[in-house]
Amino acid sequence: MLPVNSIAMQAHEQQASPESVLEVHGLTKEFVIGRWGRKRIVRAVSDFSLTLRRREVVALVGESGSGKTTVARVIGRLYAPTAGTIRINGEAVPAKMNRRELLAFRRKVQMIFQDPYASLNPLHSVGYTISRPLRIHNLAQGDDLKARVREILERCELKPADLFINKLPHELSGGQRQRVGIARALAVGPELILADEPTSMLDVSIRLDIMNLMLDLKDEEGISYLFITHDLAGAHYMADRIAIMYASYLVELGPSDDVINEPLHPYTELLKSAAPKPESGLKPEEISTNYDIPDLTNLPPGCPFAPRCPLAEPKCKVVVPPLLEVKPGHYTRCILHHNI
Amino acid sequence: MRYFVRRIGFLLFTAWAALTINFILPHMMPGNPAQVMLAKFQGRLSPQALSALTEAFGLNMDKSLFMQYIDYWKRIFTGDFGISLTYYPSRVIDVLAESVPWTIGLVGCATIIAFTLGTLLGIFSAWRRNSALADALVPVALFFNSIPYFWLSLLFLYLFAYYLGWFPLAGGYNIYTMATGFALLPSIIHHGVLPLSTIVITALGGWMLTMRNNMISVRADDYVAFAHAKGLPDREIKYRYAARNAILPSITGFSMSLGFVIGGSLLTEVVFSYPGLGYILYQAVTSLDYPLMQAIFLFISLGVLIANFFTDMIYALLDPRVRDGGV
Amino acid sequence: MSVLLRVENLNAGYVQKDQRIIAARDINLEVAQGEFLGLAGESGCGKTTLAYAITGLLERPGEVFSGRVEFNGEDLLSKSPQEMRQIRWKEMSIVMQASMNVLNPVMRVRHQFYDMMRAHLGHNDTQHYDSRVLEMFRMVGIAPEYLDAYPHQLSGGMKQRVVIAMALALRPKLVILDEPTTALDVVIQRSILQQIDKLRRELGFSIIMITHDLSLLVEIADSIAVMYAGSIVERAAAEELYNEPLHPYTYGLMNSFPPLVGRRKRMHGIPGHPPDLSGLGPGCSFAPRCPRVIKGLCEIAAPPLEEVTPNRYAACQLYRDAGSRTTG
Amino acid sequence: AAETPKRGGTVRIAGQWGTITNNFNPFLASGQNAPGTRSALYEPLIFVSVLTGETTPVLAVSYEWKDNLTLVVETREGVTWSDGAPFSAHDVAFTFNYMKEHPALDLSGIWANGLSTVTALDDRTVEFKFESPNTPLFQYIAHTLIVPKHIWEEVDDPSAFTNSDPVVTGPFVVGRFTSQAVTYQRRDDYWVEGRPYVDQVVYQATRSNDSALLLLLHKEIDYSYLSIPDPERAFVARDPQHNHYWWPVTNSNILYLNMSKAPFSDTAFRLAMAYAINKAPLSEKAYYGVVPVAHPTGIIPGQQETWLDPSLADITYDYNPDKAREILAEAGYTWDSSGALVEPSGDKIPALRILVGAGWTDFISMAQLISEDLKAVGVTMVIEQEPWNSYINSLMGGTYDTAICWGTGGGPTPYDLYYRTLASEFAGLDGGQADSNYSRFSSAVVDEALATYRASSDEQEQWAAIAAIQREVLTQVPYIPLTYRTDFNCYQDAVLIGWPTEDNPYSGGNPGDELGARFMLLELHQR
Amino acid sequence: MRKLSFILSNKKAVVGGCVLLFLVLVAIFAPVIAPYGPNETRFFPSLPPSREHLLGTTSLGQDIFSQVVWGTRLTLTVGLVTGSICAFISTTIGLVAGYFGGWVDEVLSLITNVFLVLPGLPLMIIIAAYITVQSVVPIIVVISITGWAWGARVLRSQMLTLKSRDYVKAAIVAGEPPLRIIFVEILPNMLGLIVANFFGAALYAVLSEAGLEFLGLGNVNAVTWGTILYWAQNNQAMLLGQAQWMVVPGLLIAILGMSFALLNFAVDEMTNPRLRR
Ligand SMILES: Nc1ncnc2c1ncn2[C@@H]1O[C@H](COP(=O)(O)OP(=O)(O)OP(=O)(O)O)[C@@H](O)[C@H]1O
Ligand SMILES: Nc1ncnc2c1ncn2[C@@H]1O[C@H](COP(=O)(O)OP(=O)(O)OP(=O)(O)O)[C@@H](O)[C@H]1O
Ligand SMILES: [Mg+2]
Ligand SMILES: [Mg+2]
Repeated sequence: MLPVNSIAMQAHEQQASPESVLEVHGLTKEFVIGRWGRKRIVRAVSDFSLTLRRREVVALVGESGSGKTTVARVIGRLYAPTAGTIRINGEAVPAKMNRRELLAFRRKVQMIFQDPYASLNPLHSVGYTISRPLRIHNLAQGDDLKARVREILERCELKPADLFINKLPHELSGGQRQRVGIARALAVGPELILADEPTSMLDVSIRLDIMNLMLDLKDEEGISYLFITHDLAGAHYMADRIAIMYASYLVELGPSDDVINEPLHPYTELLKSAAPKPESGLKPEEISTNYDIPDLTNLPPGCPFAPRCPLAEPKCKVVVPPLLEVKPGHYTRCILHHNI
Repeated sequence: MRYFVRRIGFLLFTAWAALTINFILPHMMPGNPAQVMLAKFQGRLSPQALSALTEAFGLNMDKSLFMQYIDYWKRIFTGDFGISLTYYPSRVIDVLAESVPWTIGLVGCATIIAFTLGTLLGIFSAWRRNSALADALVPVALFFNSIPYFWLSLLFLYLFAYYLGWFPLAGGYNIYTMATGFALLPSIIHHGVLPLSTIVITALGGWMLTMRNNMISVRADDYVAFAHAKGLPDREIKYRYAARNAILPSITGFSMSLGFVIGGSLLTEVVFSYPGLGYILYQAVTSLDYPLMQAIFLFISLGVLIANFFTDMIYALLDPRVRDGGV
Repeated sequence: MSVLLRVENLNAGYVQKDQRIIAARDINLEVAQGEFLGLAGESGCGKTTLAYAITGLLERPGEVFSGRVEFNGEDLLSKSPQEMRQIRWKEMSIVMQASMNVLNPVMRVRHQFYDMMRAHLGHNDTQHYDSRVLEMFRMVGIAPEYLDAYPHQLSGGMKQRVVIAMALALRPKLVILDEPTTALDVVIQRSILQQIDKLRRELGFSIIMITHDLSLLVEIADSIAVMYAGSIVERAAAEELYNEPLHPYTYGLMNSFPPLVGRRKRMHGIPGHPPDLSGLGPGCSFAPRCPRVIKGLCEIAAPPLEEVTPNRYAACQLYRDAGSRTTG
Repeated sequence: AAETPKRGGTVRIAGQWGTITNNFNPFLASGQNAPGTRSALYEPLIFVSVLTGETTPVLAVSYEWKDNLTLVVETREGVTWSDGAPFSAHDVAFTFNYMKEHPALDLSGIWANGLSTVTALDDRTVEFKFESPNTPLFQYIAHTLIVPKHIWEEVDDPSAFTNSDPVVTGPFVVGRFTSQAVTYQRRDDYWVEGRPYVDQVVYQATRSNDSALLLLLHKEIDYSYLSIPDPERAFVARDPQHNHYWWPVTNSNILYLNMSKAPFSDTAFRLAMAYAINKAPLSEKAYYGVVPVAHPTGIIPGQQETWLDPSLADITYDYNPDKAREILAEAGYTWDSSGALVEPSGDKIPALRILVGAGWTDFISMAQLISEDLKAVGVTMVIEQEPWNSYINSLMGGTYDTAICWGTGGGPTPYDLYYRTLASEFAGLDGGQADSNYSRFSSAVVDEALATYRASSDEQEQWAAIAAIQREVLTQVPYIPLTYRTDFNCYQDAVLIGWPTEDNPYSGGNPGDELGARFMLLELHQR
Repeated sequence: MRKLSFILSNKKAVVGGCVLLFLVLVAIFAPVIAPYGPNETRFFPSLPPSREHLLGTTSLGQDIFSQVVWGTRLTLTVGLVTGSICAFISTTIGLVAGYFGGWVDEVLSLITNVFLVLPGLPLMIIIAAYITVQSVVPIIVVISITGWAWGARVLRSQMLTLKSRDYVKAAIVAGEPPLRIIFVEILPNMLGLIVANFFGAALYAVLSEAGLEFLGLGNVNAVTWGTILYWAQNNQAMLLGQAQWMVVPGLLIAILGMSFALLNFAVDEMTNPRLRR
């Protein structure tokens, strides 16, 4: 097995899939918190690299605060990256964009937000919300605009569209709101949608509806998703590949079934054992209960998971291991697996 | 500790800004104090006195504004604010020393009483929400809060002091008594009741409403519901849990409002001929008494700032989150 | 096992502008000593309302309209607030939904414990308190030094544990956990539940745990009640419910959780969305979403919760014999 | 009346002093030292009444102009300072020379106006020698408060000296001081036999006129120098038996016209204005009729008998808007279609401002009435209120159009008024500050008459000079006197009697802490 | 429609609104309502209330009722204009500081805090003393200078909350330009607060104006309730049995202030769901 570092990996992947929609490489994002004199740096994302193919869904799973949202927001250009490059359709996204470039970028990359109650402006009607992107990007005018809005709403199962077009968010149920959120993202015909926990605030019975809608759109419109969730089962349901994050690092990446069935990283293992899975027997396995939330302003040297890892060895605490391909298409950031 | 340092930083900056404004403002005023003084005598002084006054006031030296600014700072640091022109040749410090204690006493007591009473009423009206009495308190408080200070003072003066004769008409204590020190206290209280009560009445409502709103918000907070669930007695929840948290925003408001209260009390003082800063400021302004004006404004600003600083410290004492630099 | 809590025909809800919103409707429930009962249902179906009605915490505009709550052989609803206050926490405690925020932010954890103990133990022996608190801390796995911390100095999981420690400190007979873990990470969530369950076995109290995560309940609860739109629609032992859900809603709910392991296959949740409690019709409230709705029947009459097979209850026309259907 | 007055009691006086400073330095302007300094403590040589022109010797027994350049004053015998030291002419000479040494003390400008030396010829005689004749300066010399040489010669910086333990010749010494009230105790060894009658005087500081009035109404004080808009109703009517006021006229309220500006530079315009203003309502509305309409010359009633030139008696400027229009029309003014006045040059006269002090209710009332009156001749007036400092600044700087203000000078003869308000030396003619001639009026006739008056101590000569000025005032109209201006003595005699009144104006109408008030303190006694 | 019924269901808003509306109408129709001009001095001075002079006459012979009616105009103008100016400054500063953050925020917040701490009335007195007074404009300026800071602080923190809302993020992702985000997405959601702030500032303005006029530092010539009070006080209205001259304008100030305060409070209640019952 070849030990490749992340740069090599990216080169490798790029060759393997010329159809990549998104290539992220070495992405790092730091926040400065505090004011005057007591500034600290939070490294929310460290050396994150990932390639997304057309019509592919990659799920990003990790514990709270591990940096998932930040990844999506940096890619979606809500935050400027501290380091690293992002390519869309093979073209590098410049660090500074003028309005035209930015609009072009936004046409390709859209987002769906976690909280359907907060992501719609309470004062704007559904019709307004959907029509804005169309107008901004000059995709439709006048009657055409109305027709397009209707079409998009119906596409998202908000039927009859005329009923919904004038509604305000507070008149909609949670599931309907999230559909409006999806419709808004869909309006400009994007190639990539960054979905940040789009189902976690929804009622259980409705979650599947939304996931199914997203899957349908993927197939029909040729959209790729970066699907962020903390629900491993949901990730398994949605995604072709799963990426696991821990304390700002991508620690495992591989095809869904591989990651679920044969997890490589001890953290993935832990996640799996903690997730409810009645289908594999009603008595859950015991998990270790000692844990500490990693402090992103002050990570210990070495593998960030080492303090919690049952398998940790002294060498784990020396350097952060690289993300290496251990099996075909299955990467992990764990030294224990890097040794042959 | 960090919090402390930051507050100090803010204190210093604000003090600098206040002091600089304080320096600049009088210099933008037209006229010359000697002229003003002369004119005040309405012909009883000879016009030649102008040069005597100019000399006496030390106005005849030409200095650049910047140099004056530097001097001004020197004076602040040495605590020497120079000589007052209206009370020439008294030192500004002495003039202030006579009046400042009165204002501090009046405003301090009034604010503390208004704050305590208002806060208690606020707690009551929030806790007993939907009862007729508690709800009726709201419009009443709003009304009192909208009354002009000085107008209420006048009404009280005429009603309680002049027509009913329950309280003295003017001054801070009985000038004919030979008592000094603590023996003077009853007289001071007797003279203070009216000015104090007008300030209390007009300020009370604000505190009550703030506290009421905070209290209502806090009541819906989970820890209050949890305290109920824990089976704590109602009183304990009301004070130790709800009020304890609800008072925090009031405290911020408290420090911010001191400026208002002092401002308002100036008018009250004038109406009751109370020996505080109010009239002195008015007089200093109208007679272009720069040194006095500057010192008063400086004093009020610093007073407010320091009070601010202390309330901030109290806030930090009461709210551990602030102390740890969160929020 | 003896019955600890018995809820009979309980109706509770909220009064809004002279209109009653019944958020818990005709609830019948029994919890045995030492039992772990799971209460599952979607957001807004009345789970919290029910829990509050049982513990006497429902405040204006909330109200218990009718019914009976019998705890340890005593009728709770006829008790004065004073008496309820004594029973609450000492006999039954509740970990509230937003337990991340239930600690008073300006008070040290220690004093929050003291307050609670002083209110119930009637003395002020802090030494005695301390030994009890430290014991609880040990049980939930928190280092004793956190006793003097302020809530904001604790992580979310730790706060949750502190609250649980508080709920158990007076050795109550019943602990109600209202979605104790929703805001938490799966790993933390699991470890907390694990600990609670261990304590239950050690101390022998009963648990009612409220959640919308049916798959989690199935794994840890003894028995499960499923609520929909204010009513309990099904009640059974956890295993039976998992293996053979009776009510179409339960069935749909089971199918809304994709399995973690095994093959990926397209699943379908429950189409439509839960009804608004203020505008419920006379019929079965699940009827509009039900794939097995009996036209002309389900919309007209709401079926009561009935024993279908021994110890299995369901409220569904499908499981009623023809006779009772027409009379119902 | 033959009864001997009762002894004992307290005179209680209140005034708007704000805070009383612990300062009994008599060289300072009043208000800067504690009230009472100028009446209860220190004494002048001679008191000259503005109302009557009469002189009353105090520390002097007599005075004499040797020629118009030498004044000899004989001082009183048997006067002792409150520390027991005897008073002598040397104290007097010291006081004046001390002022020469410290120009900041010379508030009446004695040394700047012709005085050259002051010497004590012996223990009882002081000689004042002048470089240039200036007899009107007598008033200022007479009113200079005399300080003890043996105390003050040690004082290096007298203007900063607070003199907190004053050694005085006056009837009282300082008893108790606080910033709110100062009490003076009667001196047993005072040089006037049997006086004062009262044991003490208390000066109480208030912070508004209102407070003083209320105190007076409650009889908590006996006297206040108090300007009340309607003294009859607000004060006397509350207790007609005891509440009294004596408001003697000492000055005039004058409408100054800024003659350095058009249209006021035009005599016809000024003349027309004088006719266009109806003065009777000013007195009625601004002063409730308490203060009468002023004489067009500005000379106050007490001096009219002596000084008015009968040949000018027919120039009265009685209200006559038609006459005003006539004068204007004659001078070439026209009116446009809207009735607004247009200058002979064809320019419309813009809205003219009347400057008053902000919040001076009497002036504002007058200004409002004047602006109503002037509408009738097509002139729009707007009232401009400025606070004290900028009001004075505008007056002196000549940036105003018209302004209501008092006569800037006052004294026992009209000379003082005319000198201050009309002498070109105070008109700021070089474009600078007009110290007191706010109209910026300049007339060779006036200047010459003033000089004549100054150089003379002959009454005939002086009368002729004043008459010449009167003629100029009446024909040139450099200002328009509106109403008189009074002093405001208010008192209640429930406890104390012996107050100065219209019939017995012994105090010269002075406020309670001015030189004349000394007589009042000596006269007052319990009922 | 919904909003309107909501407002109508709030008793405080209804009372406050009605009072304000009434006073606005009085101000607008002052020439019709007032029997005489405010500065007409042709009546007998110091008359007690009668049918011809509902509130009597001043010592200058002006009809007090007419003055009060006319005074409504300027008083309201001062209140509303100052309220608007304050609301405008607070909104601008609060929005800019909150939205752009960083050093812009640091600087603006610092200035805001300084203005909060500086004692308002003394500052006003000093400023007012050197502005030569011709109209009520200086008064408005002076009050505005000292009155905006509180609102700016509140609005800034509101901005911070709203800025982090997902719908703002969504608007950015949709490609909305910043100004449109501030004004179309965020501002309307703050409207309640801005309105409350406006009423709060208006109350402050009315009271401050009265205070300054009372000291004679305003334009005593303009007819406002504050100047009527001033004149009443200066003419010893209370002593001369003319209490109505003093009481009525003061009461009206309090009532106008209360209508502002009620509206402020009501809007607060409406925008803060927790304060609703
Ligand atoms: N704007 C910001 N400023 C400062 N720190 C931030 C900011 N956004 C995120 N962080 C920090 O970065 C870390 C990662 O946050 P992020 O929101 O990306 O995590 P997440 O994986 O999405 O968590 P969750 O599951 O709770 O949504 C956290 O420690 C967070 O406190
Ligand atoms: N104070 C209230 N006034 C009126 N209706 C209320 C009130 N509180 C709750 N409700 C309504 O009662 C119903 C039940 O609420 P409840 O909180 O019991 O639901 P829940 O099952 O606990 O939901 P969740 O899973 O979101 O916690 C909901 O429809 C809610 O809208
Ligand atoms: Mg996130
Ligand atoms: Mg709930």
